[in-house]
Amino acid sequence: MVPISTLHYLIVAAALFVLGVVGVLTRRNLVVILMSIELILNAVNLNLVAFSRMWGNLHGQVFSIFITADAAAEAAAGLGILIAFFRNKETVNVDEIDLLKW
Amino acid sequence: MTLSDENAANIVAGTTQDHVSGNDSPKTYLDSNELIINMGPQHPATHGVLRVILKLDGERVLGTECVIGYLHRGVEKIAENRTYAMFNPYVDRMDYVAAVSNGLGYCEAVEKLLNVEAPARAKYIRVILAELNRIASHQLWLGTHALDIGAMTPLFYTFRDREEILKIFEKYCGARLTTHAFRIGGCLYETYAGFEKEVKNFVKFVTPKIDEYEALLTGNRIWMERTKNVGVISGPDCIALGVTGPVLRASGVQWDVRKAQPYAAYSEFEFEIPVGTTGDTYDRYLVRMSEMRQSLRIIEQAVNGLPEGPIMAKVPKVIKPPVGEIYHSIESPKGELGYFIVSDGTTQPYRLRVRPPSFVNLQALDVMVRGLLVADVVAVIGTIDIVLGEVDR
Amino acid sequence: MNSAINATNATMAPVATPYFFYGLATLAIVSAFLVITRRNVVHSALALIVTLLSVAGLYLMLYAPFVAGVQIIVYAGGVMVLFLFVIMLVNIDRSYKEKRFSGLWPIGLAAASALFTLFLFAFIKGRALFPDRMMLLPESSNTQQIAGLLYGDAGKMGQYTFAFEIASLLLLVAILAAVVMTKKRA
Amino acid sequence: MPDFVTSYLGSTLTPGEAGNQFWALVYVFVIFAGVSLAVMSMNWLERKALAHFQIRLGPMRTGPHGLLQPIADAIKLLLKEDIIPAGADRFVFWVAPLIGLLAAFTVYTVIPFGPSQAVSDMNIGILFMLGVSSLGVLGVVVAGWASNSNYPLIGALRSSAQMVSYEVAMGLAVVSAILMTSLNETGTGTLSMIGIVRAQQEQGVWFIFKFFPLGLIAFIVFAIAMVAETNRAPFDMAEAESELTAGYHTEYSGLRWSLFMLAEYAAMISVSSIAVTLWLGGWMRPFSRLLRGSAWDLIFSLFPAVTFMGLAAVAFVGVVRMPRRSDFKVQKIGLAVFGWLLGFIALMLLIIAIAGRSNGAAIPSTVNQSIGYIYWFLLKVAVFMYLFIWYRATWPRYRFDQLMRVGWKVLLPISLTVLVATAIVGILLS
Repeated sequence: MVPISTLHYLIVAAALFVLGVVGVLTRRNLVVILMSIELILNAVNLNLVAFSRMWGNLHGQVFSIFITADAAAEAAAGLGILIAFFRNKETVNVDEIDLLKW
Repeated sequence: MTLSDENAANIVAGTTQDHVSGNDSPKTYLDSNELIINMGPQHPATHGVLRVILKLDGERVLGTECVIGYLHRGVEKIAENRTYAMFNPYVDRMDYVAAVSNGLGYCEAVEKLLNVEAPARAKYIRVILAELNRIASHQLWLGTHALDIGAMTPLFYTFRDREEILKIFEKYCGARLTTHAFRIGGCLYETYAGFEKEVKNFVKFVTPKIDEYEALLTGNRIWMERTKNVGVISGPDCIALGVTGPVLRASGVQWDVRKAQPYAAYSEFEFEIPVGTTGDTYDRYLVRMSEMRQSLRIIEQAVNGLPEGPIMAKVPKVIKPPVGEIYHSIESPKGELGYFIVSDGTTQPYRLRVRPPSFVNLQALDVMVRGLLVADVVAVIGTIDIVLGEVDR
Repeated sequence: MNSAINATNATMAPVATPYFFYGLATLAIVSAFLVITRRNVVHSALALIVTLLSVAGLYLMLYAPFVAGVQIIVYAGGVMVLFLFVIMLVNIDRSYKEKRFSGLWPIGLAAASALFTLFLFAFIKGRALFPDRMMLLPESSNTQQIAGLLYGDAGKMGQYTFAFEIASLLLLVAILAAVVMTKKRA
Repeated sequence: MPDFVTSYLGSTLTPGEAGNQFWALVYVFVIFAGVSLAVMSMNWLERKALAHFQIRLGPMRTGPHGLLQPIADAIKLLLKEDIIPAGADRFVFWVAPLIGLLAAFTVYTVIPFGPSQAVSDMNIGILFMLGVSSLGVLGVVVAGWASNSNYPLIGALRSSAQMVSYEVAMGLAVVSAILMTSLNETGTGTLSMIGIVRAQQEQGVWFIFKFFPLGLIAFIVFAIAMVAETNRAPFDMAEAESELTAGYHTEYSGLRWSLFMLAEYAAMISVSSIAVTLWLGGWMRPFSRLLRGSAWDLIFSLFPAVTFMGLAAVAFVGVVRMPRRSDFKVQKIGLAVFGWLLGFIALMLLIIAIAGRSNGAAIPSTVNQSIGYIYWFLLKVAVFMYLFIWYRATWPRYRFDQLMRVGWKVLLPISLTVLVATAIVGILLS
């Protein structure tokens, strides 16, 4: 069996990334879109950690920790928007977010 | 199910009592969906078969609607087809936790209608048993109330001590719960040998036990947090809703039928009416605790002064009260228990209406729990101290 | 559990066997697929948790135990609970009956597959950029070294200390944003 | 015997460190069986202890003094009808108890029962423990949601909010203990569970007494937060029976319900293990500095045997006090057998303790030492288990908003202050 190299991880990460992109582009439910964004961020994290392993230093891992913090912040703010939105429109459907102001 | 959820929602939405002050519906946290929850009739904390429809915003109560009648047996209607003496045992089945008080109220009401007075000794025995029953009722209330709030242990302590009271009842009249201890015109049974001693022993036994309950709860931080400022009701609100008993007294209104309109032999004893200040759950707890102590005082005085003499007044074999109507009320452990009897001169009452304290006090639930949390509903139901047998009759 | 054990003793022998990699990678991708296709949002969230945990497993295989731990604590334990909480808070019975995908889904799918092709193209063309070597990272002092980069060593400021502080500010802003937005306007 | 079996026997490493997958598996199975057994006996002990708090006897009929009650319960739960509510999400309903159970049991991988008595010593041990145990909340949330019923949903929302909030205070308390591990020459601390105990060993003080009262306060914060984290009284909002009937597992029955119970008790044991490891010196015996020397070692090594002897004596007293009636014969014999079993274990431990003292003895002294480590660790955990029962018997239940207030406005500031104070004191003293 081929030993696992960085490329393997990159392909997995690319697959996760693309799945996340598909989720963001095609789904209508805001919650799922937020979750797809988490997928994208995770794919990036995986890349960074794989690169960290490749170069033998920890900078990639540090970056992935920053991204994790960023993802947590994004989730908190995103879900806050979601709740505010749901309160006004009684829906979590992005197609119906078509007003700049209400 | 008698009501669909939609119906329930409508009912809940329209239950603002106009005569009750300060009853604005509270602001909601989030505009999340309102939740309609059926608490009961099968629920561990509704003390039987009470069904409370709660309209919730998250956990905050926006409104309540009590659905009662699951235990309705038509006691008042039954009375119209029974002779006065035959109906006597039925009243025990209303507030089965305080059967003696029910019987006392009924017998005195009929006596008033007949214009008969029970002999002094009978009155004293009645007082002793009624006060013992008040303690038993409060003990049961304390145990279940504490259990509702999450303290498991007091329940077992109170049941252990309540057992001693039930033993005295059993020895006196053969029954523990639905005693049917009194008859119209006095008592059927003379006290058994050693009755005075046993009652005195009980007083000695239970005084430290009440301290024990208090040691577990009164100073307990969690208990105080759970009960202080929970289910607050003001004195005027209580009066407007007709709430009586410890609930009324905890709101600062000094009203006790035993003092206000003395019946039986209560005018001969010294006791105080414990009164609360804030009208919250904690005050009601304290009021009931000191009521138990006052009851012990009364019992002690009554046993020491138990007069000799007959226990039954002269009552005709067939009870046929004169035409007329009478209202007589006593202070049952739950509050003012009244009997309104209309006699048409026959052996059966034309109409008998019971004013059950639990039923009236239950009305205050909505006022008390608006804006509180689900957990408080349980605490407040416990603190009103209802017995569904009496609510539904 | 097994992968954890294996990763721990990786300093002794590289037991990060391909089987584990393929297993975890398949799990991650399959559940990621489920995330974006399930109609029920709770199912999506559960699938996402599986993805996150298998990615954490991959981190362990990459000698990054601290990142894996952070992944489990922050993502699986924190963010996902938040997601589930919100899903339950906003009652979304209505979305069952609605279409799952927006009307533009073919375009989205095409764009995404183009992106994936681009990735693969880049990987194959730029093969030289990604050497096959895998450095052995000191696993047993991973946390300490990350701490050195973040906080600095022996009185010296770390390389990322400032960025780290900024990140905390970001989190603070996010908290405030969440509170402001979810609070009801009076 | 195969090499991979014998090679590990004299090792002072955990199977994980030694890379020995066979022994790792053995440890996993031993721990799984041990935790299951502990949960069953906890079931019995809780009912008995609670009963005696409440002037009752507790289970008395199933076996002598109800000793077989857990087994009877288990059989009952296994045979009960498995009900899935009509509107429930079947898959999620099925998977929810497994999530909780898996999270509760996975944590045991890193719990150090002794310096080498752990499945693995991960570099991120405590982080792993906190992370994985926090996954348990997912099971709770999802169970409440999948039941498609209002009470479980409220229970699930309550407990998710509660567990997430208390994790913060808990984590900060843990960090202040980890900070104490860095007070050595190199200035670097550790997250490894074994490393934390080693640090206490090197510094010669349990962290509960370190920087008095800072360690103690952090410990108390943790001890409160862990009760909330495991959803036990007085913080048992999620399953508050008087309000929400049974909270998130209202709709569960039979085997699935018992999995929730198993997870709850396993989680109780695991959080107690964290507390013991972080603040109470893990496997170390008390006064390991103060009372040293071979004489003290001998005395302390006799403790396990003495404990079992005491238990055996209690059993025999029970035998003597049984009514002298023929229908109690089976119970009497059963209890006597149980007593003899305990006595036999005590004898074995005694033999090991005495015979294992010299290095050349038939039983290697490492066995004796290992028994000591495991004994002290489990004894400390048992104290916490008793506390859990005691709390339940004594206190009423907090209300949800009060619970959140305690978590955010009391415990969190305290633990933050302790953390900062620990850091300052640590810098000043080093």
